[in-house]
Amino acid sequence: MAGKFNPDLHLDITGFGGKDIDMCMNCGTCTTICPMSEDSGGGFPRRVIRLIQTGQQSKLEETLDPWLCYYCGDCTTNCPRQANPAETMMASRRYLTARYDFTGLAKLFYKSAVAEILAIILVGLFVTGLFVAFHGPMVLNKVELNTFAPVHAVELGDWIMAAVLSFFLLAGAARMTWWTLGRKKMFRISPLIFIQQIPVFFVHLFTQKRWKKCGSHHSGIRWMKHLLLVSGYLSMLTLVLILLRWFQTDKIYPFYYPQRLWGYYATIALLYPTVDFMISRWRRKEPIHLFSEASDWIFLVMLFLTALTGIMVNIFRVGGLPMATYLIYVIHLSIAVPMLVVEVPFSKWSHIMYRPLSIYLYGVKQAATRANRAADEPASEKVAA
Amino acid sequence: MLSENKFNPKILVLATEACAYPGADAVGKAHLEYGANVYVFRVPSPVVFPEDFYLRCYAKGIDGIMIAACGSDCPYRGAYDRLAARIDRLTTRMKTRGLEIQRIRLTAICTVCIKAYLKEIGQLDEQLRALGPVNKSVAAQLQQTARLEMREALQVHAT
Amino acid sequence: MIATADNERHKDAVIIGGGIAGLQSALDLADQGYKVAVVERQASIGGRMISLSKVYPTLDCASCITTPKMSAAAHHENIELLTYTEVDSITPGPNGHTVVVTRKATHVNADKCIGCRLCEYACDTEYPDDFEQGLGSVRAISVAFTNAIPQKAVLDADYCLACGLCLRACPTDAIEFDQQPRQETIHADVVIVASGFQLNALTIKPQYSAAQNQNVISPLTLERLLAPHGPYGRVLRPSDGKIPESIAFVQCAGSRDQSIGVPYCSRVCCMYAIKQAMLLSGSLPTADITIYYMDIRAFGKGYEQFYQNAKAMGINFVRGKVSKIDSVDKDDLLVHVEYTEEPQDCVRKQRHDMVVLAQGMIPQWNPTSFSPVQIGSDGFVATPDSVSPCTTNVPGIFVAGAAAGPKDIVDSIAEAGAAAMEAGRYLSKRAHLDHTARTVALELIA
Amino acid sequence: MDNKDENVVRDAAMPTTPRVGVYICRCGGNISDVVDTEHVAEICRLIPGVAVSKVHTFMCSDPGQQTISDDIKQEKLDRVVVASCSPFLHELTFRGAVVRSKMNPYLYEQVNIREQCSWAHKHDPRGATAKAIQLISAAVGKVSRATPLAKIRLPNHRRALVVGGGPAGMKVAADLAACGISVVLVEQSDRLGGKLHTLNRLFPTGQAAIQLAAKMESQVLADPKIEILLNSKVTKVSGFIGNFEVGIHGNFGPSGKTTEIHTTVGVIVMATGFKPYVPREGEFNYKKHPTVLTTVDFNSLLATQNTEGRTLHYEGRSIGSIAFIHCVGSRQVDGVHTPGPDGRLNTYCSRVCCTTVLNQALQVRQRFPETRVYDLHQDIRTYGRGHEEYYTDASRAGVVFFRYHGDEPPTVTNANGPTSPLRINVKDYLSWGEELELEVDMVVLAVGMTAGPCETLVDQLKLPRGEDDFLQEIHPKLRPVEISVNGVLLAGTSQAPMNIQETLAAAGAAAVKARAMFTTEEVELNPYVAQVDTHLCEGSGVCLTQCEYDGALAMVETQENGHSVRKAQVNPGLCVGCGACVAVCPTQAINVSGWRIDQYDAMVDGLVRDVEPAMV
Repeated sequence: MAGKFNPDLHLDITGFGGKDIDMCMNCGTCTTICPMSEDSGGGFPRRVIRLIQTGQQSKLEETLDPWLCYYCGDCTTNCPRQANPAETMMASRRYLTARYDFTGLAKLFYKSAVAEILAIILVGLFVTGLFVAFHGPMVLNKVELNTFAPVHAVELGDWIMAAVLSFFLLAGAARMTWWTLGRKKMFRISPLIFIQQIPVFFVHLFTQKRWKKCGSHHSGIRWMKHLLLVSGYLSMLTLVLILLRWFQTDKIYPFYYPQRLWGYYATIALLYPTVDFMISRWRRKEPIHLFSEASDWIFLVMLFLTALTGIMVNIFRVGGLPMATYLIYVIHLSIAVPMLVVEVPFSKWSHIMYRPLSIYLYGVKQAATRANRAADEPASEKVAA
Repeated sequence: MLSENKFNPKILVLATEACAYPGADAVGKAHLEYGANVYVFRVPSPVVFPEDFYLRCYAKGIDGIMIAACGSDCPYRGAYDRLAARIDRLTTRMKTRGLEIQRIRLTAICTVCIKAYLKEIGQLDEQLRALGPVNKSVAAQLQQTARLEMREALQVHAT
Repeated sequence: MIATADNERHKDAVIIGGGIAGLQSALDLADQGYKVAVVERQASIGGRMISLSKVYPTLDCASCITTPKMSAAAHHENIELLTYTEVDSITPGPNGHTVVVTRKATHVNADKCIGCRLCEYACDTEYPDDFEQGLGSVRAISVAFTNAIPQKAVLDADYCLACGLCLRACPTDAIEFDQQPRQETIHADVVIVASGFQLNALTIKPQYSAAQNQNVISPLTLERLLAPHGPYGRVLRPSDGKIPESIAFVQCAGSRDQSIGVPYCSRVCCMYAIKQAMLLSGSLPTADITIYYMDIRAFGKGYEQFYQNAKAMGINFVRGKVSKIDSVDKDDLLVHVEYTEEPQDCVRKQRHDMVVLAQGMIPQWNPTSFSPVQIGSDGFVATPDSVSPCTTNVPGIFVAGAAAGPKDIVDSIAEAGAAAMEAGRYLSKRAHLDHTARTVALELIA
Repeated sequence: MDNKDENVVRDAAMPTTPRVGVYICRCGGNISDVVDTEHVAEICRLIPGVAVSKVHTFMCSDPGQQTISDDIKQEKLDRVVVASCSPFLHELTFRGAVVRSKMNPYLYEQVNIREQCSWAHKHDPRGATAKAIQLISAAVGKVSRATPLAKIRLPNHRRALVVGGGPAGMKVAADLAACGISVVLVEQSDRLGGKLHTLNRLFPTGQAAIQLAAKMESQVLADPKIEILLNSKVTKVSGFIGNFEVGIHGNFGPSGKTTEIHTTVGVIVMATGFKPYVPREGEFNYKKHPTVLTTVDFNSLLATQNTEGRTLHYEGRSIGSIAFIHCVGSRQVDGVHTPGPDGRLNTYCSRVCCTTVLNQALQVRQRFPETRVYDLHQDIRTYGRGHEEYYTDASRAGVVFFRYHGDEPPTVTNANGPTSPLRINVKDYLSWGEELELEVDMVVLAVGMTAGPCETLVDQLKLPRGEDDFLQEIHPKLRPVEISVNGVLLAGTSQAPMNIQETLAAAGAAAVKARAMFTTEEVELNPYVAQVDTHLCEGSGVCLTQCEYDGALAMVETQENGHSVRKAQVNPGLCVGCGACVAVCPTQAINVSGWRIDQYDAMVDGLVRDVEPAMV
């Protein structure tokens, strides 16, 4: 099998934030220092670096390796050539996200912060415009949010947005599946295996438990924070997508009522990690936060602002400030919506899908290999006999 | 010990200082082994030995001689050709009186010819074990005639 | 300090360091008729080389190559050896360099000592022997090692209990407890720095567990284990004296690694690892020997053939840098490495009885604080002139051997000869100038 | 035993009662682990003539040598035998030791019981012990018949011949001239500088090679002690240390015509350099495709390419990508590579090519940023100070590396037509042995160094070459710049591949040895030359017919008892001691001093003697 050489690939990855890929001399330190690599079939992260160095684009697209890395940074710390393998893995994830996305928007947003900010502003203005044009009557003597923004209308918007975003995200997931399972070869895998492995996807979607294996002690803490964040936005997703009618009420329930408690929990679970991550990125405390691309900052800032404005809506509502509530509500949605529209399918947030999916696909591949081997064995025994 | 009563030929190696002696050293340096019945003498060039020297060695009980020369790498001009011619005459002489010509062996061993050295030594040792001990008296007689012929040649040369 | 005739001397050249490079420079200068002083901080000349077992690519015993040179230097009429002596300062001046040295107290009168070692046998205070890399022990008073030059006893005051046993044992009353270090001054036209190298710490990469496991050893320790007159007389692993069945050589364990601040190649490690592997497979024929490397740098004359021979002997060469070594079952070691050249399942954890870390070479000596000699970014003496690789920034001060960067014995010896030539040229130019000056002076008088 | 033959054994050399001291070295276990040295010492006392027999752990050490000195004085020894390592290592050491005790150094004999005994018979300790005894017995026989010899002293011409005007030659010439020694520098081309003219920027300093050449040249030209002969060759050389007669052929001198001059020099320095390996036609597509170059070609391309641009240009075309292939003509593998016309495989590493390639690759990347560079190597051998930086910098500059195995070298083919891009197929071991394919516009072959041309001198002086065809030094550590012919020294790449710094260091080391040879008024030579016993010589002249060395042997008329007789006479400066004359002398009147036939006979007697009566 002869691989062809695409000499521009490493430049491409560098465009996605890859650092010092050329410095790697393929000594293998990163591969063996990595606590995940053995579980991932070895050769990781060097395999990714080498594929980039040798310009094997299609093989890079076929690999799941970048998604199996959780960036503990041990490889970068130990690298004798300061080739920064961890950041290369990060950049590969961005690159792959862009490749999975058929629209080309992901690539645009990753490569140009201006484009991403512009897109966010545009969508934000659009949302604001919607409110300006179609908002309900503003009751000013008390807070009546559901009059200003009728819950069924917002819910409808939520659903439309969810459908559109899911479409893009699933399209990316489909491309990822198609490439990583070897394109047409994937039809040779028994459908039973695909079904059997489904629990893996959900376990990893909700727990990210693979992360725990990654790196030294601070990875454990990072995983906890990340888990908190995941629970936060899954909570919020549930609250605004499924339970919005219950969540967005004008009646102020006592503090201990579940919709309020859950909402507060979700807010804290969103605010604490985002603030912590921003500080860490600012101070470059951990290996993972040594290098920050614009897309990283935009994501964190938007998430933070969404959570902040969300809780402010609640504060103003409970505080009985109608005008402030309506205003901050509009601002809240003008931030949350563009964030979701831009981040979920086309940028960093897409990893909420790709990470568990990669583990699922990895599981499928492993199971398929096992099945093949089991099928081959009797045959080889026959030959031997 | 019984095994010691078995015939153990005494082998003399005449090794040139420039090539074969360091070659024999190289065998030891590589920690490769051969029989302890092999004795190496260092010589500037084996061309120095008259025919009767070899015969005298046999007469004294040396069972086989290997001349380890430099071959074409010989640092002395013309020495190797002269040596080869002399060994030719010697073997002819040995043949006439039934002294086995396998007892003399002319080789070229370089400073790094470890394998060649071991091979030559091994073959000579094997042949000598098959032949058994040297016939000392035959050798002694041959040596006497060789010397006499040399003197006679001088008379011819003088006249 | 007032100079007296006793502690001042004039030499053509002072050589700093009595290792193989220093000795070669000294011999080459002395053979040209120059008067030379060799300053050596240890009790014996011979440097690193005398403690090695055998040397590549010829596999001669190191001692057999070093002792003739040591002996020749010791017997040379133009060479004076100042052992157990430290250099305090080097000051260049219009009339040559002033080198101030401290002769450390040996507490033994060198003129009286006959090297019979009776004091050593009598002494009952022992401490770990540096020469044996701490594997053996040495008495508080002893001759440095078997083939040391000079064969004179040295008493180590740090360990001596002043019990007086040696005093009674000495047949020549040579022991002087009250001996004091003394400073001496050497005026010399040239100085050759041949101060050699040391290895960086075995524990420089904590990932290699050298601090936790005794069986992670230095290559110099293995040299002593392999030496026929070494501490055990055979190769045993340090923790429990077991005969190792599986030995790993971890290359670039202290070099070519920016994460520990040594980006350069130490140049000798590949070859000595191959040599040690060959010697090990000779003394332990059934042992598995693996060399983990990144690039095998067998660059010298006959080196490549040496490497190929080792491969043919069955020594395993695995391309991959070891990232981590863990202890397992107390004494054994688990080496984490990627077999980078193998197509599948390349990340492995290999178990070994003993691991040798190819520590990096770093300079032995930093001359900047007491001399104007400059060093390069790697810490070795800087050689600004590419045409003569032995010249330093100071006229009349030259450098030889590993003091100017990692170097093997062959290259050190060649460079030591070159340094002697540069020094010789400098000296003959000075002699010429002196002569001219004298002639001019005479003419003026006339 | 038939040793009564009066023709064979002359007792003249035998002292009335020799007192031989035998010293057996344990070599720290190297010997004593196999040979029972204590037993050997005990048995050797029984050998006739042996007065003292002792064992020491390191005979070569100071105390070991001291033991010999003490015994010579106290035991009144007149002969010494040391049984230790190969005489190549320590014969001189022990000669020195006996000299210090006022004994003639040639009454010393060394027995090799390490390389040729303990190491070679490790699994036969009894055999090795017995062999050691017989060998010592033989040596005692030889040394008992030894006569005191003296070194031959000959006039020393304070003049050096330096062959080769490259950097090594210029350095040696400059060094020697600076020390007041006159030098003849012979260069076959029309200018000094040698291979420096083919180089571009030198690593690790980045200095321009021609600058260095010019600097060194001006130094050499300015020194009146150096006579420079360009366009000339050494055609004839004879003589010996201190007195080499050299014929130099060339078109120098005012007339510009081809002339030959003769001169006498004391020392010859071989600075004959190297030849770059020339790939065979078709090797990596060399000579079959216009853009397959060698590193040598590429150096001149870099040197002449003045314009900085986005890509490199060669013969009118833009070169978008270059692949460098390492180890071309080096590290060759038997059965994989085709031997050269002389049937030789270059199995050695040429030492300089890795850094050369990286130096060139880096220059390309820096000067022509859009020309891509690929590097196909086996191992990157940037061993020297400042060399690893080239590797790191080349990586940083975006050079992409591939690693192949010596037995699976990459292939280079034309992608399409004869002037199309080149296609390289490589089994890349940085990619787990995967077959990769690259298309490039140019391939640069990193050619190694092969032994330089110096046939005349090699043939006439009989200089030994190593397995790699380079001139072979005596010992890389003990005598690194000397060759087995006395008075001939090696400088630079005539000896082995070296970079410029190493070449200059080696040249310095050669110069220092040459200078040391001129510190004495006379040259001292070993006394191993033919010697005529005038009592036995009958003037047959047979010996003369055997001698190959002009002037070494002659028949002279002398007066004996009033008669004029012809006797053979030896010129010790020219006699090489080969012994061709010895074998043919009917009266055994001629012998090589120190290696006499009667001594060999005594050795054979010693070898067959039953020294160990109780054991048999």
